[in-house]
Amino acid sequence: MEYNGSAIIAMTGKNCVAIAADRRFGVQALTLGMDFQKIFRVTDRTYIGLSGLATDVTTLNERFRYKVNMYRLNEEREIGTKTFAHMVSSSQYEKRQAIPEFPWRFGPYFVEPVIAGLEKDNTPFICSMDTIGCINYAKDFVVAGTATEQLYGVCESFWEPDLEPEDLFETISQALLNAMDRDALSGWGGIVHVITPTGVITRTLKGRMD
Amino acid sequence: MEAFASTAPVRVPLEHRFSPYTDNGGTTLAVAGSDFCVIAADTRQSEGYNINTRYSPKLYPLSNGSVLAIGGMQADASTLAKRVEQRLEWYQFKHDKPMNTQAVAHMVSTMLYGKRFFPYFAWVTIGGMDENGNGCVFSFDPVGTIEKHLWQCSGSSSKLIQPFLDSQMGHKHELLPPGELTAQRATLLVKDGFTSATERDIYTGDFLEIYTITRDGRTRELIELKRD
Amino acid sequence: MTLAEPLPTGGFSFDNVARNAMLAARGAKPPKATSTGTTIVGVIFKDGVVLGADTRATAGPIVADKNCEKIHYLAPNMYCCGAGTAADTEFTTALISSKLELHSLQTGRQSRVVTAMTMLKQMLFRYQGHIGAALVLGGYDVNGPQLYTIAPHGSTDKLPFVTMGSGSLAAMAVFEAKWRANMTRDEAVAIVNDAIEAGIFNDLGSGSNVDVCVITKDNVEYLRNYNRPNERGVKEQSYRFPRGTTTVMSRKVINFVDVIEGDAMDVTA
Amino acid sequence: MEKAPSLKPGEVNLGVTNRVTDKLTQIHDRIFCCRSGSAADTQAIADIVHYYLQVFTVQEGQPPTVEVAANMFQRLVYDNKDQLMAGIIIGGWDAVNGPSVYSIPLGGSLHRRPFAIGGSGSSYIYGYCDATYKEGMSREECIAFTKNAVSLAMSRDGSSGGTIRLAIITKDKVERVFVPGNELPVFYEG
Amino acid sequence: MSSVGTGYDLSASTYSPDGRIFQIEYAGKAVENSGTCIGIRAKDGVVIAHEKLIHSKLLVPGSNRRIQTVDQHIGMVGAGLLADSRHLVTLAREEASSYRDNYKTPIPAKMIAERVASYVSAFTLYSSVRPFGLSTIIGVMDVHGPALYMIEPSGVHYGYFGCAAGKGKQVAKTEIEKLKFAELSARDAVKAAAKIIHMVHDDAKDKEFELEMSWICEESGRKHQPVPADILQEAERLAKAQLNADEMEED
Amino acid sequence: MDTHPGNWGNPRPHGGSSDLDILRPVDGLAPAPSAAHGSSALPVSRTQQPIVTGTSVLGIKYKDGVMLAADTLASYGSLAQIRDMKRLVAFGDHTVIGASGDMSDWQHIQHILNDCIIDEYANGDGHQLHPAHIFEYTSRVMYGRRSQVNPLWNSLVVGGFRDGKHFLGYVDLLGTTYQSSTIATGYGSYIAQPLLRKQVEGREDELTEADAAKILDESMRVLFYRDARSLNKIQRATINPSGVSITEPYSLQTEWSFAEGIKGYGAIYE
Repeated sequence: MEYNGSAIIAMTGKNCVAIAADRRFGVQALTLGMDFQKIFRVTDRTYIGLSGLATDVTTLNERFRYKVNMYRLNEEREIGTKTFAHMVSSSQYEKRQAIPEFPWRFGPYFVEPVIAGLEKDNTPFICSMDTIGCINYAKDFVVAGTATEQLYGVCESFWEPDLEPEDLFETISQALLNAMDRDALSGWGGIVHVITPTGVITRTLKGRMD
Repeated sequence: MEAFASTAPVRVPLEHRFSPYTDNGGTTLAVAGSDFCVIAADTRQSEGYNINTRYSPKLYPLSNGSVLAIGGMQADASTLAKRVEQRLEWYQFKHDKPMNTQAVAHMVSTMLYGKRFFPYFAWVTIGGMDENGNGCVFSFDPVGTIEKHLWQCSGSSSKLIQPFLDSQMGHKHELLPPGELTAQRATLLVKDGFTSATERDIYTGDFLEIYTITRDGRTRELIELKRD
Repeated sequence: MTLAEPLPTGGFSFDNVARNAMLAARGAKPPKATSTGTTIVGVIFKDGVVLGADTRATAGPIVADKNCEKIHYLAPNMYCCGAGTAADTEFTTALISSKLELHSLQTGRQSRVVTAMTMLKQMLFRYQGHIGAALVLGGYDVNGPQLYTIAPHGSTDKLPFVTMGSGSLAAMAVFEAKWRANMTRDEAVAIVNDAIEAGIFNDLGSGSNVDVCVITKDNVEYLRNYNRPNERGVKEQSYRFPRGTTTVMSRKVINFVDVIEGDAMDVTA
Repeated sequence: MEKAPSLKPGEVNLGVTNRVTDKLTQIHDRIFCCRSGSAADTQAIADIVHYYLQVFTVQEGQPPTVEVAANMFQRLVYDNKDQLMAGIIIGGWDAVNGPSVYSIPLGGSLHRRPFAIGGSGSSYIYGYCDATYKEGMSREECIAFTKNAVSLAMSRDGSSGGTIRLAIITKDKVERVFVPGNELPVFYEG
Repeated sequence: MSSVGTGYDLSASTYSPDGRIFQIEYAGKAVENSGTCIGIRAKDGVVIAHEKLIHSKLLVPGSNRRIQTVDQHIGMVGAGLLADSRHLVTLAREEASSYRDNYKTPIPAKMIAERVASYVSAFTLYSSVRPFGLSTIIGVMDVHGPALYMIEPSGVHYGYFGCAAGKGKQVAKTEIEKLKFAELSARDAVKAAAKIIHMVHDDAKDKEFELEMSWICEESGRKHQPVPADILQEAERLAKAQLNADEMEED
Repeated sequence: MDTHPGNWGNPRPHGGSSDLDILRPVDGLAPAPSAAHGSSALPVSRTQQPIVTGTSVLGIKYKDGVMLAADTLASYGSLAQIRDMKRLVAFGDHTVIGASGDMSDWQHIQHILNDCIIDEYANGDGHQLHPAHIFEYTSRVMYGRRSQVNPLWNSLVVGGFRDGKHFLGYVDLLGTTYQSSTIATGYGSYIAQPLLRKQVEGREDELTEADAAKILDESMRVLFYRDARSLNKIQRATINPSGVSITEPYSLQTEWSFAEGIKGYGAIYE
């Protein structure tokens, strides 16, 4: 987890959700990139943030895209946010451990996913998972990455119910920026997606570059 | 990676049946304003998943008017606090005036470094008024590195509260100009910082003890936090 | 090179094992899984079984979930509290639940609690404790109320009152001090509540609310958040930021296009 | 190694088994000890206490009490517990307390007991001793108790065996009893 | 004094031609100037009493106690130089404590007396030191029961049923000799001691005095402690009454 | 390292490493034994482990004083070796200390404290150490020894009452101290502490001596049920305005009847 570093949050608002991430790509203390994508579009109304080992982030994104596409082809409909979350969870737990003959050989992806989206009826849905797919449903916010503790601290104070999309953007952005500053392994700007029933607003944030 | 391994210190094989250290959890926090200082800590003392007691103060009001806040290992903390108080007493006897806060801070730094090879496991913060009547806060790592701060949080919830203070006291990442930080607002932020940390950090809780230091003296406040 | 590798059919996969072993050897720390420090309990009373759980999930010293559900559905007449590695309790109970459903469909009868217990213990034993699930299983079947604990290694106990998790000792103390045979429903719920509260207030791994589940003949009362002794206090002030506080570098808007559904495809023969 | 039930009433009765060597150590006229653990350690300690008691007797002009001897052992074992493997039983008669038995288990705590057993075989005979011991046993009962206990331990403990040595310590004299390996009390051996 | 001016009295390490060590004898004089100390060994305890002369009215009553505790079961009083007495008590405490450390039992009477005595004696052997100007009375309760010892400046020490030192030594000894030790209880001994101290005190010649008295007996829980105020007052009252009566008789 | 009293006498579960990163370099910098002890790098083993141990001690405050309870067992591993160990001992007329952990160290502590009390007694000014003084002294002894990395392997509960003031404090092998209206050491901190807190917290000024005795008896009974290193022979110490009293060892009524109905561990039916 500490190998690459990341900070990801998802928050609910009034009929909207937001998901935000930092943009750093680094190997331990060395920063290699400032525009690394950690949040991926799953469907119009569902986004997934992947924090953790960068190679797994990329791999899993592809895997989920594949699975979501297969779902669309098989079912002739878009996958729902909650359904997608369960799909991610099962994919993660699948790697929980190896075969019973060698049960001590653990093989998870080193990734903690965060999922945010709107359900069919526009109710906000967010959740996070540990590396082996235990879903944490929350009504307020979920966080992941190396800045987890910092994010918990600020979100716990900043978040309040029924924020409008514009207010939600300010809250999630301030939470992300202030948390990142106290985590050496994440930062270098941020990206925020606010998902509303009518569309998605994506903004990039100015952050400290040190 | 390989380079890391080879530069690692060569360890003498010590038998590790007894470690003289433990972590008793908890969080301390201090804020320096222009004419005040707020210093706070929760009062939970824990060991593993056990709560030893719900009220074991981590704030040590000193005879010179400052307050010492120490988290980490309680035994080291209380020992250090007693030694500091003793030194203050000697100073008072010798010079017939209380030691000022900066001097206390530098003395604490020396005392911590004095045990560099068997450090106190203590996260120390000192809050008080400086010679000009401004609030000042110093914090230390266990081996005596000294830093002067405007706000500082250490202990088990430090990572949770510090960015919150950065935002609300430092107004980081805000385009709009910040207002003046008053003692009232600082106290209020301290309370919210702690109630939020109590939600998410299992080692912080039970009571919040706050000392507010101004030119007029020191007041104490005790607030209930969640006990789970 | 395969363009699209087929999806796995189920069960555990060990693709990453060699890769992770390499990473571990190079000094990468294995990630922390969410665990439920947890106090879970069960008690048999005159007419059934009462299960109880706290609702805190932790990742190290941090509370990952303040109000998680630890009493899992197994079958209409059976519920199961889980402590230990959260994902394991979740997936193990889900797996056994689906097996029980199939079993019940095949036999045409309501499943018995021993059946669930045997399935669980055999699965956990097969994994030699590496599936970190410590369970309290309670239910009502043809043999009346049933209560078991199943430890991660697959051992089971059958007792009138049981506790599990990091708060088990605190909860057990309450049972040892107050338990009586043949309690009424309300007495049983009260003692379960007290036991869970003992865990919540004395064990740092347990916290937040009390969930209770009362299972009697032909009835289940799932009392989610039966007791909420740890409500968050009101914040001193709101931290809503004025709009425009944050510096934005770029902004992009994707507006959803409303797709008007056409006429349904004619699928008549 | 060895075990040594020692009894209190009227006399003290110490027993030890070994193929041939004598692990029942006389520390003073009416004070004996049984040693378990490292032979080197316990012999060194016994020698030191023996010496101390000689000096003590000269200084005080009277024989030491068993208590004093036990306290000397205790201090040596406790102060050097990191270096030692020593479990010691002290028994004897003195004018102040009459017959008394003390036990010093591994950590170096000191306990006055009505009877004490120690050594590797002792865990096999706690049951026997608890069931059989009575307060105020006669001399003959006492000897039988000790002998039986030691014999039972020997028959179950692979590390004990050989012969039994007893010392019967009274106000007037110390009697040593030797029970050869072929004359041990016999119990169920199936 | 025949020794004065002979030159044989300048050092404790020098004998006079007739085999005396004058320094020790001078030390004895220091003792004789002191308020009287007595010790009585009763059948169930030991009582120590001291006639504490009040040399100034400015002194706080009850201060400058001469009877001191060495260990819980040992009391000690020295007739002679108070500073020497304090020094010796410190030594005795160390001895008692070290005995406890070694044997985990309270030091027996004989041993504490012997050790203190040998220390005192060492101060008679060297030219560089001065012998203790002190006769020390030690009262003890040990496993063998009550015991009473007195150590003189020379280091000699004996066990006693009753002993006295200081100004009124002779009179006190004569009085103590009249007691029947085999029947005497600690409470009786308190009364006797009070009477003796009052008797030896010379109202005409001496200043005021305070009666200091302690005991170690069954009643005090085998601990050395001051005789409780009520018992002491009663004893003093009786002593005074009796002495008055005796005087009347004589008149 | 797990020095928690709850795990004394148990096999070490796993060698979990400490999270105290800042303190790590110390190990590397510990004096190398090479020069003094030849080239063999033998482990430094100045520190022992508890051998003959006592289990939990409980203490509570009540209206008129403080009450402590402990059983009389000293265990050698799982062997119930000494069954009449005095683990509650009075120091002076106002203080009782209850000890869990290593019994040889406990005897040592008693000796040290008695020395201290005799010193104080010998001053002869009638002053006796207050419970708080004895507590402070004890905690300095414990902290001093931990600082030599040679701890006295105990958890102690100091209970006292003097001049109308209650005192109940805890100190352990690391020198960790706290005061509270309920204290439980060892296994008792898991089992008994929840019961004590529930019944005592906030009611310190209402509970009578009889209530206190009942609460402690009940907790000791539960401890006897669930602590494998406990014994149903307990003592209670009461410290109130009239001084210290420690009961003779006594046994509690226990309840086992429901066990008769328990059959098997699962699927086996008769």
